[in-house]
Amino acid sequence: MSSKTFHGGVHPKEYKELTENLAFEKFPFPEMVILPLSQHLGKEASPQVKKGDDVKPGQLVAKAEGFISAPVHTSVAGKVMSLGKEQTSSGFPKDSIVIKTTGTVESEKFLFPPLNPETATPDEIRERVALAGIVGQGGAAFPTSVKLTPPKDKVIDVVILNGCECEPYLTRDYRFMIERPDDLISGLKLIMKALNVNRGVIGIEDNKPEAIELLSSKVKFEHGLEVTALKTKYPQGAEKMLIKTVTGREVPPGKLPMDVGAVIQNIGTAIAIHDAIVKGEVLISAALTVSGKGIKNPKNLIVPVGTTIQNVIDYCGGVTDDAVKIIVGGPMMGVAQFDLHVPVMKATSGILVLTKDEVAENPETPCLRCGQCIGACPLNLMPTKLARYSQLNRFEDAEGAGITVCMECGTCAYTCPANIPLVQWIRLGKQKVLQIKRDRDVK
Amino acid sequence: MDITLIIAIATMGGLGFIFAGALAFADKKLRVEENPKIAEVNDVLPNANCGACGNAGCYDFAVKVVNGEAKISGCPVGGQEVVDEIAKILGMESAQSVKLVARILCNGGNLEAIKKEGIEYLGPQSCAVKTIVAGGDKMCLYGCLGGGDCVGACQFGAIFMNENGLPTVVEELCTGCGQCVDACPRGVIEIHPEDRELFVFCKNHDDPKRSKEVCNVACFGCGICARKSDGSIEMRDYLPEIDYTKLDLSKIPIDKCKTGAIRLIHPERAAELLKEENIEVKVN
Amino acid sequence: MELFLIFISAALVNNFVLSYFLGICPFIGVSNKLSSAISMGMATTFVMALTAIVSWLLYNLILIPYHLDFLQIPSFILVIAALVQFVEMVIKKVSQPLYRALGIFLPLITTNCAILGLALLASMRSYNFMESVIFGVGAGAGFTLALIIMAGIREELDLADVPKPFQGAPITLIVAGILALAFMGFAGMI
Amino acid sequence: MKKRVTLLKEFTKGLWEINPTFKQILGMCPTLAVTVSAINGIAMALATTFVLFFSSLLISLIRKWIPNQVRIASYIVIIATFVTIVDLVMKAQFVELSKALGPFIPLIVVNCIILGRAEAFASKNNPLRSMLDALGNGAGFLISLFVLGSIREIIGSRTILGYQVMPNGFEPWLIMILPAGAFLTLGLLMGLANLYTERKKNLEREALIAQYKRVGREEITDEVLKEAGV
Amino acid sequence: METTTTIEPKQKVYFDLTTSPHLHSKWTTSKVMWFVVAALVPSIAAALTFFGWTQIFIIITAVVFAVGTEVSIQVIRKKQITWFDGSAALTGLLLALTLPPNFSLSATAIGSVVAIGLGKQIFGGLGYNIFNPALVGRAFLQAAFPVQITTWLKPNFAVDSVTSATPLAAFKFDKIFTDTVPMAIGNVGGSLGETSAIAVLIGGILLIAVGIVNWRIPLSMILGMFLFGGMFWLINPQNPTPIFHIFAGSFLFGAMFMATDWVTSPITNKGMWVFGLGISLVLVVIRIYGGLPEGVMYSILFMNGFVPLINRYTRPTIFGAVKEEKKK
Amino acid sequence: MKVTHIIATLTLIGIIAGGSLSLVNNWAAPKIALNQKAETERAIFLVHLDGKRYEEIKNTGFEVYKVFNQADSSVGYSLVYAGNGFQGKIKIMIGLTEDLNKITSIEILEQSETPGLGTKILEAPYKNQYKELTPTPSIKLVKGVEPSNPNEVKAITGATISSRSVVAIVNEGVKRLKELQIKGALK
Repeated sequence: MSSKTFHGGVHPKEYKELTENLAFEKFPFPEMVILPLSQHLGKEASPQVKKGDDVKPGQLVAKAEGFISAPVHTSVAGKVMSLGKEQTSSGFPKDSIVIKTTGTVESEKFLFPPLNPETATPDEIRERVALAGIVGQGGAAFPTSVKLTPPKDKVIDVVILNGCECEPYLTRDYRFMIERPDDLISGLKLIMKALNVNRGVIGIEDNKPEAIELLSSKVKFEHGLEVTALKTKYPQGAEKMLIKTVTGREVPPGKLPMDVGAVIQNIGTAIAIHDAIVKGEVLISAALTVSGKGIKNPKNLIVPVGTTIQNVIDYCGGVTDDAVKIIVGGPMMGVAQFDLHVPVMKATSGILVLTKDEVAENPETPCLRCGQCIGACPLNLMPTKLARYSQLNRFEDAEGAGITVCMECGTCAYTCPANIPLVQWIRLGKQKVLQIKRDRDVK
Repeated sequence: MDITLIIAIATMGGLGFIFAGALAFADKKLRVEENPKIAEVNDVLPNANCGACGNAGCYDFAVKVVNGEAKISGCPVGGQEVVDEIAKILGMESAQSVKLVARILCNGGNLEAIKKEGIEYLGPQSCAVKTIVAGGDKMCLYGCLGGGDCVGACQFGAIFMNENGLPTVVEELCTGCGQCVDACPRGVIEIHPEDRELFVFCKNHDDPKRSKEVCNVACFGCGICARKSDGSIEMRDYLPEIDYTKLDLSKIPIDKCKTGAIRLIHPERAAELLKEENIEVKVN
Repeated sequence: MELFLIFISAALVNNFVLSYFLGICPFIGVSNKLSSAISMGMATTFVMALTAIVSWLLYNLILIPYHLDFLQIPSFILVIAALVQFVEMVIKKVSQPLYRALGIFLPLITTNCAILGLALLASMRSYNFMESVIFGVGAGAGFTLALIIMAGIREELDLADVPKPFQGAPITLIVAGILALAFMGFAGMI
Repeated sequence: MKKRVTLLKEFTKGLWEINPTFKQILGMCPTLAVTVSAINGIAMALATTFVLFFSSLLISLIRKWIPNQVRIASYIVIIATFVTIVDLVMKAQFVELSKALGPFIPLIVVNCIILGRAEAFASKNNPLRSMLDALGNGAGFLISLFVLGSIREIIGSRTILGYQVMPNGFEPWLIMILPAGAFLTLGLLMGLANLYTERKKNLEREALIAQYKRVGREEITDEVLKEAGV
Repeated sequence: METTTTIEPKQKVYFDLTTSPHLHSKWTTSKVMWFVVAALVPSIAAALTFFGWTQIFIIITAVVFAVGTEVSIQVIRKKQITWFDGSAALTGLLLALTLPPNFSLSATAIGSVVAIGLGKQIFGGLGYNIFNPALVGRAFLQAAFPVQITTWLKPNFAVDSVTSATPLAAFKFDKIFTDTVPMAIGNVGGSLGETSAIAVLIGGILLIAVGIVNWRIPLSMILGMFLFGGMFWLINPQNPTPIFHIFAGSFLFGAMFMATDWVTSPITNKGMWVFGLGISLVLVVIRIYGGLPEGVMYSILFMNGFVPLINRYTRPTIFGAVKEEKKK
Repeated sequence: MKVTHIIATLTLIGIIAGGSLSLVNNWAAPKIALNQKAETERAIFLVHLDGKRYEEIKNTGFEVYKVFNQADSSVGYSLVYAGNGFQGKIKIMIGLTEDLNKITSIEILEQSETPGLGTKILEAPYKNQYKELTPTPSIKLVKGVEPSNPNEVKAITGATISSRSVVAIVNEGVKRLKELQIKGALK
């Protein structure tokens, strides 16, 4: 089994053993849900309900606004309690709809009429994906329908299904691959159909041999489908890295995967697409891994969107005494939380409770110019320079050094022996540079 | 001996002649049209072409100054005299008839602003960076973060952090250059003419409920000041906005503001003003 | 071989900036940006080579035969000034991009003591014509080398936390001192 | 229109305010090269002052007749002439000194101090002021060269002006009389000079800040207004 | 705005708020520094064995003054005091190991003060210095006390044929070659830490193994030595062999501990090759043509000066930007 | 008109400069020549303490002087020979007896050795070693030990190269002078 890889990257301890053998559990319905109107990249959805309205599961509560947007559906039956700003896991409050559960646990669910995957046309698939509010499950939450509608002049020749799950702790995609391989392949085929592509690749890191074996045997007789084993290394699952590893193509700075003829979809997205087309379901639940040494009972869960993290953590037995950090997302790119009263969103992939031992937080010391970050950066940037430029407000130099290319994967800060919060500074620089660029464009 | 004298004179004179001729020729034939200000600035410069300014000679520096690429104070040799003269040529003086100063428009220091509960922010203390991590450690998403970015940005040392964790402007040192405004990620600092007295010391646009939650001295948008202001103050998104062209200080019920979010910048003057209005004030 | 030694001597062993202290002013002034340092270095090298030629001619064809060596300084400086001016004119006329890259540094060179120092040293050491030219090029190369190293270091130091009173000229001098220490390793080669 | 400073000020400003070495950073080459000993420094500074004085005087006398295009060329020839005179006189009368200062006397020509003062001052001011300015700058140059030369001589050769001042047990640091030592000493001295200036400025600032704190404007305001409001 | 009573009050949590990533490798600056100090133990042991235990005073003096200078400057500058991160102690130790045995303690102290003061703190402290501080201190001493610093002691277990001069000096001035074996063991004249090639190699290989030292620099230096040293040797067999070059003097010590100093070596992989090869070239030239027998210190300092330029011109091409970069 | 002004100004300045310098030079030149001569003389008599008068021997390729004592009989030769030192040229005045088999003394005229180190060649402990030294077959440099033969010179600690350079220059100079003597050019 030859494992392909890319330049740079790091290999943090995986901790996958905490949850990898635990099957998905279904989370019982919460007492209330918070539904932020913007659970995706792009324009905020516009609310379609008023305070006091009764809603049933799967009902549209906010519809998509414009092209890059996604609708929001309620995950529970209940009454709209309020519309206003609520804290979210991004760290900032967002306009949200709060719904108090009233109905029985399994009240009748709103469903679209199922489509036959064999006969559905690409337009039908796209329309259904849009209506079902499916967004990328990889973290960025890009509306999937947009990804399935490439501009006419772009030639797409390969769809890559991202089964790397390179973030430590997370085992959600792995469980999907083990538990629902057929639905996954069906979802992949639907994506290929919508994009009119003949080649589909499932890329899986070689630390998941069972998944590779299982899926390989499933796709053996499928035309145009293949499974590729990839070296276990972070960030193998980043779009650019995955495309480079699978196809050998490099996505130029500022360009999208589709510019080199590839479309990447997450495992979870493929499953959601399958569910939307074949079962007619809308995206109202999130599959996630609850893990870390700070949580009493780590689990893989299917949770209604809008459930608060507090509920989920309580369901998993609460936190241990030595927990120091709660993260939504993976440990490398996720967001630390200061308030547990935030909802699980469509693209939430995990909730981690880490102990002091795991985070290894050390005081910051000056940069030693050791070059570790440069060796680790998968995008061949010089993180230490970028961070220093933005620290000194030299944003033009930062732009020249390619700060906007950075995808904030965190490998640099992971390796840094001086514990410099490189990502934090680079993120600041990126924001400023983009702002400067915008100002320039306006002029 | 006489011959040496003559040859010496001839040599030096000849060299001078050739050189002068070449220069005269250059002056006539190779003159390039350019902004006359460049020549003027070049004239007041020392023309030692020492390169101490970091540019390729005085002329290069002059070009950069006129084009606004270099600071007028960039010439270390010329000193203040030269700076003044360049300023005169470039007409910079007239623009600054009224002194501008930076005003820090947030009252939410360590005592007033409410911190996020139960967390410890670990990371650089710079405001700009704090904002990225969940908006810093204060609840308010609009107010001063107390990281002192403005202090670092000020070249004149005109800002210091007071004991309450809020920046304070030393007006005598402030030049109104606006560096601090650019440095503040929250837009709490503004540049105003020195003679403006009344300011809204809050930037919070949250609804009243939330603003009460995040800060003890936030404006929660009651709008009393606006209602009696005769149109010089308008409420926008729960925050008063002052139109200084229409402002009549005596009409603003500053004393009615429960949180002190709108007030005069200089308290002595405030007290005087309030006395004039026959409002009882106790000043210790 | 003799010529090669002269070159190495002028460029490394007896580096104009670091062991003769010639051309310190532009060395401190223009070394804050790498791009200008390279241009300045090239312009200086060019002028140094030219100066070596012209001053040799002047010295050996006019001053020596007529016993005018006391006129060395004024005549050399006049020639250098004229030369620089002339080069500037020509470059300006011939190529505008080249002028922008090199020409604007020319006025700085007139008052660069390294140029006059070169002319005087060459005549003092009674180099022959070819030796003078090589000496000029070598000195220019040494100047350029020092300038470029310094510019690289100073760009790096822009990112460093140098104590405020030492920023600018003082730290440049100290770096020059350490570089001079490093160049001492080449001592004794000639 | 231009502020007229007193004649005394024209002289004294050169000593520290615009000290050629520490503030204007001019004339580095001779500063570094000749200060192996204090006496050399003094001699160099005196020679420079001589040239500076006479060229400033002459230039300010004839400044009105010199057309702009040949300004620099004329100045430089005038300066070169004076330098040659100094050089010849030294060779004739002070052999030892002329040997020690070696090739640096001719380089006074391109010492930016002279051309700098000629351009910045003498070409715009009357002869009297130009002379004072030249003397002031010369004195400033003298001070810095003497200080630098003394330090290098004391540590590098145990002596000052030829008299031994350090005990025999003190092993002289040869580096001080090498080029590297010159750079390092001047760099450190310049840093210390800046430090001094900065300290002064900082003290002034501290005083201002203290005043702000004492008046406590901000604090009083809140109280006043709160009391007034209730 | 009525309050939503059904929603339970916000639970209080006591957690750290930081940005991603939330995992870190276990290395820290001080761990790295102390590890390097540990890797120097074999060299220290060799020094004490061959030149007598009293040499420990030189080491102690150097370390104490280095740390003392660091702390005093940090106190004056009102910066955080970081003597415990080990960097100042390491500088002092490295300096001591480059000094000759029985070197005067007062001069050692001066060297330490210069190394930390002029070599490091004046640039802003740890991480900002351009030149290796220990070598700055050593070069300063070499220039200040040239006689004392080239006065060598005969090692304790010397066989009669061994003189007190270093192998390089013996070669340079008297054309005497020293055998490789005594040089490898360290039974020859030389500086404290660098005389025993084996002790240096033990420490160096340890550092490479744990990843503190990037193998590219020592390797490129050794390869460079074979390349350039070999070239001069082939041109003129009178010149020493590359093997002699490698084992004599402080070449290995420099390759393992001095050139690989993180702060003053290039940060790019390509740059490290350029750096290492450059050091070797300059070193061979100095050793063969220069006036001094040894030039490791000068060649490393010299190349330190080039590091910013090397970093600049070996900047890795940004991922996917190959074509655009080249067009520009 | 303006052009003439420009040209006239600079030409005039040039003429005045040339003229005035010429005048100063007329005053200074003889003195400078005198100074230089005095210096050579001083060095010659330093290496031949009993010398009172000297004659330059022409056409030798380098400076050689024949020195006479009070009684006007020849006491030997003084020659000026230069070579490479550690950092630059070293120029040495060497005093030899009539038969060229004994050095009377040497005097370093020019050098640019490392101050405080190489410059020790100027100092008495090193320089005096050359007094009464036998340069045949050639002078040898010894290190660390005291000289035991009449043709040996002890090197300066830490400045081996400078010491050796002086030895090499003296050896070379003496050799050249001997060649001249054999050719009979010293008459």
